[in-house]
Amino acid sequence: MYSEKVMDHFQNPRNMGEVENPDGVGEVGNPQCGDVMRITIKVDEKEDRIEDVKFKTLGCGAAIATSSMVTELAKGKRLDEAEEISKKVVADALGGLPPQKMHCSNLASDGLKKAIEDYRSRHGN
Amino acid sequence: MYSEKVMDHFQNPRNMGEVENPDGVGEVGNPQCGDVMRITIKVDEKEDRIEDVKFKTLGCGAAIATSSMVTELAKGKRLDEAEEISKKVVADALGGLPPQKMHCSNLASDGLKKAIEDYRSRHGN
Amino acid sequence: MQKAIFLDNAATTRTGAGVVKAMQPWLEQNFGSPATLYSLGSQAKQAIEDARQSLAGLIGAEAKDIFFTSGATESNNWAIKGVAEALAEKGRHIITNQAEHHSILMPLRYLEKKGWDISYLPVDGDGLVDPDAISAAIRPDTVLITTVHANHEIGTIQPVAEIGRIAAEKKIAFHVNAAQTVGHIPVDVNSLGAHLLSISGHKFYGPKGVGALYLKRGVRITPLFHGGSQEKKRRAGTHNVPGIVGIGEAARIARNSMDAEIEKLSGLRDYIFAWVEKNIEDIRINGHRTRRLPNNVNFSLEGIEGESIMLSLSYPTAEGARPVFISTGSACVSGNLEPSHILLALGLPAELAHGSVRISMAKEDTREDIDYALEAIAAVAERLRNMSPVYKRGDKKCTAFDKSAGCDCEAAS
Amino acid sequence: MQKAIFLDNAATTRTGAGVVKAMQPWLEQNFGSPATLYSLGSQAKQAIEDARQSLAGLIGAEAKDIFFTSGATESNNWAIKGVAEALAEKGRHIITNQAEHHSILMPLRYLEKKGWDISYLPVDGDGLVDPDAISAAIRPDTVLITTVHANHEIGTIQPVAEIGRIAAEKKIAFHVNAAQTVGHIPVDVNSLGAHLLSISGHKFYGPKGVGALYLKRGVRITPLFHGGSQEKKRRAGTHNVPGIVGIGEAARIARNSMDAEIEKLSGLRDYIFAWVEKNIEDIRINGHRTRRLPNNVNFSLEGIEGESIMLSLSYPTAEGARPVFISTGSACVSGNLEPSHILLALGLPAELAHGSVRISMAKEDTREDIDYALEAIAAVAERLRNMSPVYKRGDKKCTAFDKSAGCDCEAAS
Ligand SMILES: Cc1ncc(COP(=O)(O)O)c(C=O)c1O
Ligand SMILES: Cc1ncc(COP(=O)(O)O)c(C=O)c1O
Repeated sequence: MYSEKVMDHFQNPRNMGEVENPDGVGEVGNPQCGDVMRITIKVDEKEDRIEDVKFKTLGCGAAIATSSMVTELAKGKRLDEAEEISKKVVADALGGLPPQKMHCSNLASDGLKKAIEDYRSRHGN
Repeated sequence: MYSEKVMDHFQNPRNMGEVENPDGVGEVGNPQCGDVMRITIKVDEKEDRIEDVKFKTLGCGAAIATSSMVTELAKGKRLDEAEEISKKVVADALGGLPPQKMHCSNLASDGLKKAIEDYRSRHGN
Repeated sequence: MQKAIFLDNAATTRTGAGVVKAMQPWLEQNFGSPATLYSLGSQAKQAIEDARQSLAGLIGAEAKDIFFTSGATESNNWAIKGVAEALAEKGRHIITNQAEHHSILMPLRYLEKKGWDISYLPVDGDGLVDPDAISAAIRPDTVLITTVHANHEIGTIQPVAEIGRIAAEKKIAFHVNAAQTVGHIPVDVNSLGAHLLSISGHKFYGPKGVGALYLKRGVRITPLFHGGSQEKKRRAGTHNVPGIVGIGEAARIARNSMDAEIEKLSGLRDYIFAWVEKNIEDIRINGHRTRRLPNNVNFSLEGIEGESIMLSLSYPTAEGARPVFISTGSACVSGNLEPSHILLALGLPAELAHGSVRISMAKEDTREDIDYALEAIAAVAERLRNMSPVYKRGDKKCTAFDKSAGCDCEAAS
Repeated sequence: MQKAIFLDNAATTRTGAGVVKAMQPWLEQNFGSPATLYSLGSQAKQAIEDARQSLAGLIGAEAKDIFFTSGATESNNWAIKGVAEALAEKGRHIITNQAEHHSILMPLRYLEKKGWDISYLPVDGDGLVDPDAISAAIRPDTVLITTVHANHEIGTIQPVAEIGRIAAEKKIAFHVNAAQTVGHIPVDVNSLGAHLLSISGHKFYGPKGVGALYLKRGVRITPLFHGGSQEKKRRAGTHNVPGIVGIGEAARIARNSMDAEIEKLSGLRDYIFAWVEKNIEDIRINGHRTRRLPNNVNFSLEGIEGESIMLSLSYPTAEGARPVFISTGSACVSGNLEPSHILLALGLPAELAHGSVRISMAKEDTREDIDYALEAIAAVAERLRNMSPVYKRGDKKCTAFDKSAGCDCEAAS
């Protein structure tokens, strides 16, 4: 059902954990629905760039793989670039997701956006 | 479905054919129903005994086997004895018949009775 | 016992060696349920999708429109009751004909008892439905037309594409029971205009206990099996993986062997007809002579009854004789008290229906075996006719048969 | 790949080697249809009757009361719709419970849409139905009570005999879905008081695609498959001879091996429960602890989700690791958007239903394999919990669970 790339990110998630003293935190999902993701970021203020990003995720294979992928895609990107990472971008980068997983377990880009928002609100821009 | 005895009488029918110049003829059944039997008898008038009996039958395995059995049972019997040969007697002698065949294709004893009646009516008793 | 000659392939066929081999791994080793995610399940799922693709290819359908069932009886029940129920608000009139298989007629009788109105159209002396009669029978409340593709008993192939055009024009759902044709002659759901089409595995060298229903996208139908979410929630129940793999493999083989099978068997069929007409007196050929399944021969023998023919052939007494297995429309083997309703629908008198013989061949049959069987049939006919109190040689009561005129057997006999 | 450890036997079991062997001759050699008279047919008929006898013997029934189907989904659909329809004049109320299998609930919802009234009684925190609640739910128009014998997900064994006594007293037809129990624990139709009882072949080492419905003499039921005169005209369709022979052989084997299987598997089951309680924190055991199938273990792991557990176990990454196949009540694998309705019926909060694991054993499982699987589960739980943003060790939110009180997870988290 899952592509090889999804299985690879599920089995070997990249950037799992929490950034220490994060500059931004985004949490999305709901345990009742079976998916919760928490993304923490460290931002290079001068460059407006994501220096480090990590995730923690409760959820199915797709939830974990998309979280892992989003951190890979976001790392080193400028914030405005990172905000462009949509669900579709994540799914495409993973070689596609089963249709029923496309929305329900593909929240990681939302989590990232929330973390960036959080960073901006904390830093007043 | 059929007992060995039925198959034996079906495959090797006894007394098949027509008695020459029969003293009595009995025909029962209906081609539309798929069963017709014709029994011809030769009677030893002095002894009131069935000297010879033959059958011709159109019909299924049970129809042919019961015809054959009835001639075997009747041969040499006194007429009043032969009249006692019921469907059940024939079926039992064959080691039983499948239930759905018990009545529809077990007309041979009726044929025999008719042949005896025919003989009696011709001989005025 | 000598090797039997099996000529009852319209009832069921031998599961092909290749089919059995394809099923094997799915019985014991890869026994997982396709509903699960782990490898044992996803392998089974893949196998099912491959089979779906293969079966779809055989009938010119898209794989997603194939739904696996337990056989054509289930497919027919589902098609008829499912469409009737889904469209009950629209109307309760269904059109069929008198010569259909019981798995069509009985669901329709059941609906009839529940208030549906069923038109059972007559067929002609060859068993053909008249498309004009169907046109004429259509009413505003007609919701389904159901026709067999080829009759299982007399082999007559119906003018399905013509009926399909009528159904399309009137926007009425059209169901085709293709149990006897899929895998044997070309079946293309689009050129037939079928919205629903029933398939049976064991009729074309596949396994028993598996079949399919083709459901064109957009057909409204209520499930027959409610439950789990298998088959897109339209047919619940754990998949019969080995059976489905088997029908898929049978479909794959059929695509490759069909042309050769048609050529060989229609040759044998015509040979048999010529042989019996030449060598056995007082017979009547049943079903259309040319618009007919390649593997089907049916004729009636005057003055004798089918069960006794069948039994004599299957339990021969002569030393070293080979059993020959055929079937008959006689009441004695029908499970009912009536002879074949299909032969009666042709207008045959009951005695000729009782005396019918169906020979249905398989692709591996040889001319030698057929010759053996024909000699056996002729000998049995001779023996039973000698035993028959009603047979008179040369009577030929119903040989020149015209349904409209009927067959005046009573007068002739 | 290393040899997998299959612990999803409640979904489907491996078809036993002896069963496959028994089926073999009926695929290719003896392929005749039992409906015919010739030897190839009568052999098949005999084989079917032997299988019927064998299956009847396993459940204390008479052979003539066993009707072969394509599986428990068909049996359940037939039982429910067939009785409902046959008794529609008498009344349209049916009693069941919320923790039934979908092949029970979906036919009932279908009837509900058609105007039937269904009482879905609650179950307690262990999944048990309360017989008194059934008594109380009976109305003058109640025509059927249907209960599972043992739940497929949590293994809880219902007080079926008690319910049967109530049904007998009130003269209401009683259907038991015994898909999970036949062949595994003693099932006696008479002591259970069942009028109808559903059986599935592939759940007890028999083949997929075959099952049966026990119908006590006198039960009024409309057929689901109308058509030919097979199965005394109650279930039409060419018999799946290999499948039927297979379920018969599975029944024969089950009679001999059942006692040993029960002893072995209930030992393993209790061992697993003890092990996970000792070695994995923050779990909740689902289903009744002792009134439970010998082969069923179910527990929820806080803070993680079932699909990811299942996937991690079935595609292990470590060199030489063995895949372990289990199942889960998580929504992600349910085919629906909801987690297991059965776990929700126990009162479990959704997150614990998502995090459930079902281990269902087979008779050949060894202690070594189980130990391997348990270590793998513990390791996966540890890894996924480390990845979880919500798991906090020792929270034990819902371990001390009381359905009446509910589980205040929101407050705890
Ligand atoms: C024309 C036709 N329809 C339906 C069926 C039923 O098929 P199945 O045996 O797969 O239920 C058959 C064969 O019995 C058939 O010949
Ligand atoms: C309790 C229960 N009922 C019914 C079924 C359906 O059985 P089958 O797969 O034979 O249709 C299953 C298994 O899926 C089951 O576990």
